[in-house]
Amino acid sequence: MTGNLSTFSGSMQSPTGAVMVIGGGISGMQSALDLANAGIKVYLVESSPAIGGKMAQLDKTFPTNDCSMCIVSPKLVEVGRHKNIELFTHSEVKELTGNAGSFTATIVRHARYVDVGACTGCGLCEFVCPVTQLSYFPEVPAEGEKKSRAKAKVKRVIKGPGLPQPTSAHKWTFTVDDEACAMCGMCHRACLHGAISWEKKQKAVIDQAKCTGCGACLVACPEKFLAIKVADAPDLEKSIGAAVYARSVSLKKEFAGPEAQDCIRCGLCAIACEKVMNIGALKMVEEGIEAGVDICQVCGACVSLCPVNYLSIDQVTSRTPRPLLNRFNEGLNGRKPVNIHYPQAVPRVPVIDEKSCVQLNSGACGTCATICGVGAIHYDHREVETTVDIGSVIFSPGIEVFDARVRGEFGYGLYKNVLTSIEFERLLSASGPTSGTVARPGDGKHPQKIAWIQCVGSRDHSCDRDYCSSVCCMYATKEAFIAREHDSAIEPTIFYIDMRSFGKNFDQYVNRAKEHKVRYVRAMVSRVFEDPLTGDLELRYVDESGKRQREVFDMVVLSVGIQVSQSTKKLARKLDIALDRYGFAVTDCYQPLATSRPGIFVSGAAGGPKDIPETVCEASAAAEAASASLAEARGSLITIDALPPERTPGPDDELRIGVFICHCGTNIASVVDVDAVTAYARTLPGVVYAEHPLYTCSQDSQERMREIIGEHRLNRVVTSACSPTTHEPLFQSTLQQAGLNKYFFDMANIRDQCSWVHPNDPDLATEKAKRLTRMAVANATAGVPLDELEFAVDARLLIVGGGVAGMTAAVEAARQGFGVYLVEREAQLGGQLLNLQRSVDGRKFSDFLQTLTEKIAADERIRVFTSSEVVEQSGFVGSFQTDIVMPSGATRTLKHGAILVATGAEEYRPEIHGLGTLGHVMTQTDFGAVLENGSLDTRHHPSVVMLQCAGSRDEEHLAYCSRVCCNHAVKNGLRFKEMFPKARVDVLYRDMRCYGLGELDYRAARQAGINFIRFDPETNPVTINAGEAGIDITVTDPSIRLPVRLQPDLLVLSTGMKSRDTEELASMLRVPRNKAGFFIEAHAKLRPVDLPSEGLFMAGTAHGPKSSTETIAQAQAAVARVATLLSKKSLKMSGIVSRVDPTNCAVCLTCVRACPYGVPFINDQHSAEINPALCQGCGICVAECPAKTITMGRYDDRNIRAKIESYSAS
Amino acid sequence: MLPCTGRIDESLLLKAFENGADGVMVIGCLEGDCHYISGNIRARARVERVYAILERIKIGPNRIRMYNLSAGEGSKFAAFANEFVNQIREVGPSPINLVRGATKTEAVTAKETT
Amino acid sequence: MITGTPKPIEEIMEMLEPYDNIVLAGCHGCVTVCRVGGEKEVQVLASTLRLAREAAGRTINIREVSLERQCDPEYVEQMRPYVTDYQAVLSIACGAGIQFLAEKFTTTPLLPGINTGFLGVTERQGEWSERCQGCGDCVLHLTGGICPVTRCAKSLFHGPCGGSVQGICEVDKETKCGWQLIIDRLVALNQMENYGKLKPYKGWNSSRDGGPRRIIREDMI
Amino acid sequence: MKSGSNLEKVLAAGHFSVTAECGPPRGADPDIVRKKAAFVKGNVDACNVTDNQTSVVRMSSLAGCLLIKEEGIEPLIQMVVRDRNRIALQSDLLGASAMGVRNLLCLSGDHQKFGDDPQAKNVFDIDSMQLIHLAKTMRDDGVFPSGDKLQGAPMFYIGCAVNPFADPFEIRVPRLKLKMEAGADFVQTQCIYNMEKFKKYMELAKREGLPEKIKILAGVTPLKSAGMAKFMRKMVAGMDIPDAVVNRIAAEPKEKQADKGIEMCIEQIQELKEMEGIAGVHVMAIEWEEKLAEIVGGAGLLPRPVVE
Repeated sequence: MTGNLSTFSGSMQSPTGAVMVIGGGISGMQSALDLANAGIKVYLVESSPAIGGKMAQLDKTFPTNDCSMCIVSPKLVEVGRHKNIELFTHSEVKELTGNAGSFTATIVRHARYVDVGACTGCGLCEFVCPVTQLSYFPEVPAEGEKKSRAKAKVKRVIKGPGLPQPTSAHKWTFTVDDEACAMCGMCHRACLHGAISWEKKQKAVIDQAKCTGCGACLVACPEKFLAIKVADAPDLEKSIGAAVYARSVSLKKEFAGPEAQDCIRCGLCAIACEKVMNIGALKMVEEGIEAGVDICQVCGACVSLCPVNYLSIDQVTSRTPRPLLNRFNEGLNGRKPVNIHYPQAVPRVPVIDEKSCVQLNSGACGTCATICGVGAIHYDHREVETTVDIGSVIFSPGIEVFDARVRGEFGYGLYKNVLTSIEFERLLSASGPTSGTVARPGDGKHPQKIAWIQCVGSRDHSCDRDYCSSVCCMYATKEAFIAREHDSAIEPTIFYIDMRSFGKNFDQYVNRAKEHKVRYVRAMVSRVFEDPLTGDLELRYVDESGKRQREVFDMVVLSVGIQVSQSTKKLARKLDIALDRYGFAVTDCYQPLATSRPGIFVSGAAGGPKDIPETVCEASAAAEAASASLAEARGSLITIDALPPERTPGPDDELRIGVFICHCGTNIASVVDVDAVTAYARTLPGVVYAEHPLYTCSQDSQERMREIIGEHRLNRVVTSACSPTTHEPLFQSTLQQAGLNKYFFDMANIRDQCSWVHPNDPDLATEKAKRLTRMAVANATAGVPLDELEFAVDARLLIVGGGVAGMTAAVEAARQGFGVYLVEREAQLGGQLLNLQRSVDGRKFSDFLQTLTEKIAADERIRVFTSSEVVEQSGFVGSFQTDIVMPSGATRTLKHGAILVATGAEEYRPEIHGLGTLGHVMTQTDFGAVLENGSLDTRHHPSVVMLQCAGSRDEEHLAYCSRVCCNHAVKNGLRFKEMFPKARVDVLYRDMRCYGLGELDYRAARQAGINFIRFDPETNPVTINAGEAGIDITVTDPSIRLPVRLQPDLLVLSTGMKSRDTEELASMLRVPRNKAGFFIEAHAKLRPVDLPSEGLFMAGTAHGPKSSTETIAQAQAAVARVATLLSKKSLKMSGIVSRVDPTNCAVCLTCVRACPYGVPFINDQHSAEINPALCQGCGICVAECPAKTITMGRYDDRNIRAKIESYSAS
Repeated sequence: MLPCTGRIDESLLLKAFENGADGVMVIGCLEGDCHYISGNIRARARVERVYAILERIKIGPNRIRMYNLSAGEGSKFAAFANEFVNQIREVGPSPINLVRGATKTEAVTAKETT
Repeated sequence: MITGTPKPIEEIMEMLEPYDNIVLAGCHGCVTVCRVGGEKEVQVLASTLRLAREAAGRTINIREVSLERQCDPEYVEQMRPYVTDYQAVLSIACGAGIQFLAEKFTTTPLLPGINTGFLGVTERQGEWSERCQGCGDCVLHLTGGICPVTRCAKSLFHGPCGGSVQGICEVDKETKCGWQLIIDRLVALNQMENYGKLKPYKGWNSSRDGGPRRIIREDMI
Repeated sequence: MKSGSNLEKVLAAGHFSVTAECGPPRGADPDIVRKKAAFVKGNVDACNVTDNQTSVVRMSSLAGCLLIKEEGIEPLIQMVVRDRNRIALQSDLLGASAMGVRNLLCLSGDHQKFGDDPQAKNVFDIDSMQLIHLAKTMRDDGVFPSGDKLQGAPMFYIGCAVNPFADPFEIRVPRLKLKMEAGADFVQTQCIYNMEKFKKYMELAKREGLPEKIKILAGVTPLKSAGMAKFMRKMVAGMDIPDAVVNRIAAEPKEKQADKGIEMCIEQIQELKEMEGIAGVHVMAIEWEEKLAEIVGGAGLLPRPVVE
């Protein structure tokens, strides 16, 4: 797989400075952000209606238990708002032509029927849409033949508990239009209250006194006359559908209770069926409602509109209802045809589902279009094709979960209380269908005993899923863990084969889970049986002692593996990239991101199973790989909008505040009296202008806001609308465009924190909105302009450590066009790889190192310092200075903009079992060398025993799992077996952690006759006597449950990886390391190669044990992150930083001691000083300062006081 | 809204009470999960100091409380808010307000962005 | 630095009983550093007092000020223009500062808001400990740089007494035996011969037993 | 003869001396002292009278001394530097000597925190070491420390106390040496239970040649019960009671423990008697004076010798 080597030489004419990223999951988003932030234009193509992917569906994430949505949503927002990322959601790539550097892609935007530009995501359409089912639409009439409405033949009267009680609440007024009345008397017959007087040849007259406003007359009056006129119906001007919805809502407020109630004769069902859905299957009769069950199209409107839950769907039809299920919630709850993918979706724009939308299929209804305040709904949308020119493609469509129905013995799909793990995630999620309560889908009961069955669709040859899905062991542990957090009564049990917690801090996580009463049973479950009465589930399995067991659980969660979807495979064919038999993109272990087609790179699970951090890491790496050859075109296609000069307000300028109170469609306005709030705002001191836009955030409103700021010479702006986290940046940029400092702004959240949480108390909500607005105005009044410090960036990178990570990073950074200083402690580059022999696919590492070394030597942008060490480091992101000592003993100061720590790790060599003293006891690395140099006696076939975890997962040695040993042992074992087919190899292991596609080699090894014997330090320890005489090993083989004695010629120890001595470096760089001495990343999930301090990154085994391939990927990832900094001429710092006023500084050191980032220091003017470039803006020092002489941006005492004092009306 | 509860200090919390608050709830990240490493721990200490002060000057007790939440735990936030408001209803309006003749029970909320 | 601890609020309230209009004066010196008398504490105490007063059904007007130092006449004078507009001054500076104010503003009652502690050092943020009693006759050169007068609960010159157990003083578990410290240090410096000598009776006249002390340095005047 | 006290004589004559102690009452009733004196009489060469022991206020030790003197017991006045400055100390020394008290024990005194007036101000104008020196200069040079001449020098057999078990162990002997040099004629030790450690202490003392220069009276205290042993071990600063000792008395049934305590005390005294460098014992039968005769007798130390 060397297809991409050509592009690595970077020989091509004027590439296109743009990249198409396929897939909007965490992988695609990360790639897109890294590219866009490094000056590359991005087209992000996502097939679903919104970006976010699988991660958005997860509840919490291992091993930190971070809330998944909380950590991903900032990324969603950033991608959504990024000027240089063009989003194509609900879209697909149709075609890709051209070659690396200059492709042309055709992207199809499927019809969404909602204008993404205009829609403000208020979600009103979803509320008013009455449809809840997939209708049985009538055949579209053939050409010419006019369609006629079916007449009901089969009728059923739906009776309630008692006789209908007519209501005249929120009554519409019905009158007869004399002009139109044809005197047919249908209305007279329809009226159940004798309110309509009619004689033959007489026009009907409605006695308003008797009329209850049920609208039976309206329904009855034939279409050709339409003589009944309606008045006093709110929203009727919009549409009859809107009016019906409006009345239904007001009636619901008044009548709805938890229980179904008797019909109140509001008549909305019949009116909706007749006038909105144009079906006419419902009619009001004495005892209740008469349903034409044969003509009912089962749209569900009557049911969803009924204010008293009198109707249920199966009563009104003879057909089987087909409820619309929420895909995002894994079908655990319902949805409407018009549907916003999920609450935090980006773009927060609904899609109208062609299959179920009534308007699109029968032409009826169309209510949503009439209710939309910005006219964003267009039923005439058709799919649109766009072609884009790009230099590279990143293929990250992600994966789907295995279809558990294939493993019939577990009863998924048959037994209600058997769920998949992803379904369980939704159950746990606070924003999920049960809003976080763990309940059985079968009966809503709270389950106590829950079983997780591992490897469903993983490590399973029978269903062609031989690979390991890598994530299930951990997510099952997490789900069990969190389930108990939600409900401590839950007793989780996890049935597993090997516990593959191979990642950083994974083992501790599993141990913590055990402490939290999560039970682990090493057993394969053979079958699940349901008790049809209780819905409980009996599991059958064989325990470790070999006994058959039966155990009953309330709920079973299948830890389904991950797989490549058919559509992804199709797409791959279109893109002409090679996939393996399972559909994972084929890559090269030295170029883990490169696919078979030059210019196309893969990232995330599409290249093989992996968890979030690995995916994020690969995503950055792919961004790097995809952009390296485009470096010369960097910045050619991106847009930077120029801002007008800022107006500098004089000290005694009068206060001129503008206030914008947002309706947010009806989100706010339906509860809060925005007129009142606006009027109130006008009375507030300093307010010279106030208005209430329908949508403050809509394009036109923002344009208007800009004008108003100029017109009214506003010097402060306040908006009372939605969440600042999502919308503040938008409003602030509008201020800047109007030449106003962006900190002359404050925002009150009167939606999420007001109208949404107090829907039933409009008056108090309005008062609260006034208060929030008042406080925001006060805060804006106290506001001062803050300047955002800007400083130049030195476009050079310092790499500490010249192993494979450092070398790869050096080459890639140079390709990206940055200068590189590569500092290596040893005399020779290569690091740990110098001691290793061959890659997984059998190529010699020495060759690979040589190519790298040559590239480094050949590139004048890279300066290498061997036998040199870092001794001093200062400065901050963008401009660091680092002193190194060179072999000559002289120190040299290097200036650079970023630092990459790639100090690596080394093989652990404990003095156990005679290692180091006995010739026939060696480590896997030694063994690799022995296999290479042919020093083995080939005459007889030597027998080998490999001991796994010989030093890892052992408090006395390395407490953690070294991740690579299992694969290393399998690799050496296989190679050994090739050389000596008759030789015996036994591997003594605790858990074989051949994650991902490594499982395939594990399988091959077993087939090759390598014997795997599981031991356990506590319950089944290995006894080893190794001496000059020979090696004598005894252990019990659990598979045969008999003790075995082994006397091999060689004992090979998998000793694991230990961190290098980086204590000094770490303290110099002020970056943390964990107990084991590995560096701690800025965020375990989303910033895997960033160090906590700005401008510092890491790659390779300095971060934790990993394979050479993973190391290469991480090195590329780090370079991508570096590029986001070094590609910029200058960096802007937030204006919200702490500043010390030296006049009152007591030099007491309190701030110096309090700052979690060690930023404040005492300067030579004998005052504390805080470098704004380093300040993180938390404000801890401001609060601690005993002299109150530290201030901070817009969160100063002055501001907070202003808010507190304005809390209660003066 | 503050960048971090680490920003709030005793003088500001007391200001709220001077300003007629019957109760103050401070809501920070989960402990050990602070976006700024240790801000919420410091905030807790300050809240405890103010709690002690209020108790001694016969305004407290139980009028100030620190809660910890992770972002997106909206329902939990609501639960906390209700719990706290009920707690304040129990202890009744602040003596300050009784003196000033005010009676409405409300809680000023210092909330942290996460 | 001079350390101190806040007075119990009840005690301060009692002092303030007669007054409704006071100045609350902080100091930017030692008491800011040891966090009992700086600007922030002025604000916290002022709020606390206003609240306490209102809760008790009375209001109090407090002017919040922080002087650079309350132990220097020039800074103290800064208060003169307005001090007479108030019934009393509550100072949260050290006892020296408070007395100095009292001397300067003869007609205004001065009230202490903190209890002045000792001449001490910062062990860590929020922890201070005593090092010197200002006895006026330093012997640190003989005692390994550790003061027997301050660090020994009995100010012994030939310690330790029988109450020293594993380096802990009999007075309380938290206090190290000063003499154990001295001896450890003398051993480390190998100056034990100093220990073996009988020391002359201490002249306490140079400490406050000689009456209030004064330092006059002609060369500095 | 420095003081001509009986204790000095007995020791000078090379007898194995015995001293005991009796604490004055917390009140003004002299009969309490007299009652205790009755138990002590005839069983000792001198009897310590404590000075507001453990900072608990009691009848002054000088008054106590006079009371037992009336009963025909040779008093040994204890004097602590906690409560009196050098002026008061000097005048009390003169007074005591004038009233015929010839034995003096110079102490620092427990910190007042342990007593019934923990808020009292302590004095510690001079320390015990300096008090020894003060008494010596007055006795031998006949001058006040101020240098003025005394109208009649006080006559004292000057003693000091040591706790061989307090920390740091290595300075215990040097410190005794220092007290000797300051002017101490004899020393009474803290009560001993850990004989091993005490032997070590004596070894060091002998290496310094101290037994020749200062009379060492080993302190013993009979244990009333295992409970008392545990209490003292826990509560009394610098009290070192080996498990062996505790176990031994604890092995007895409750009612027999007192007898066992006495038995053990006697054994101990006999062992001390045989120990080189030990000039006598100081028996502190705390609130158990009635057993004194039984103990001293049991140890074969009765009758007490009379030296002219």
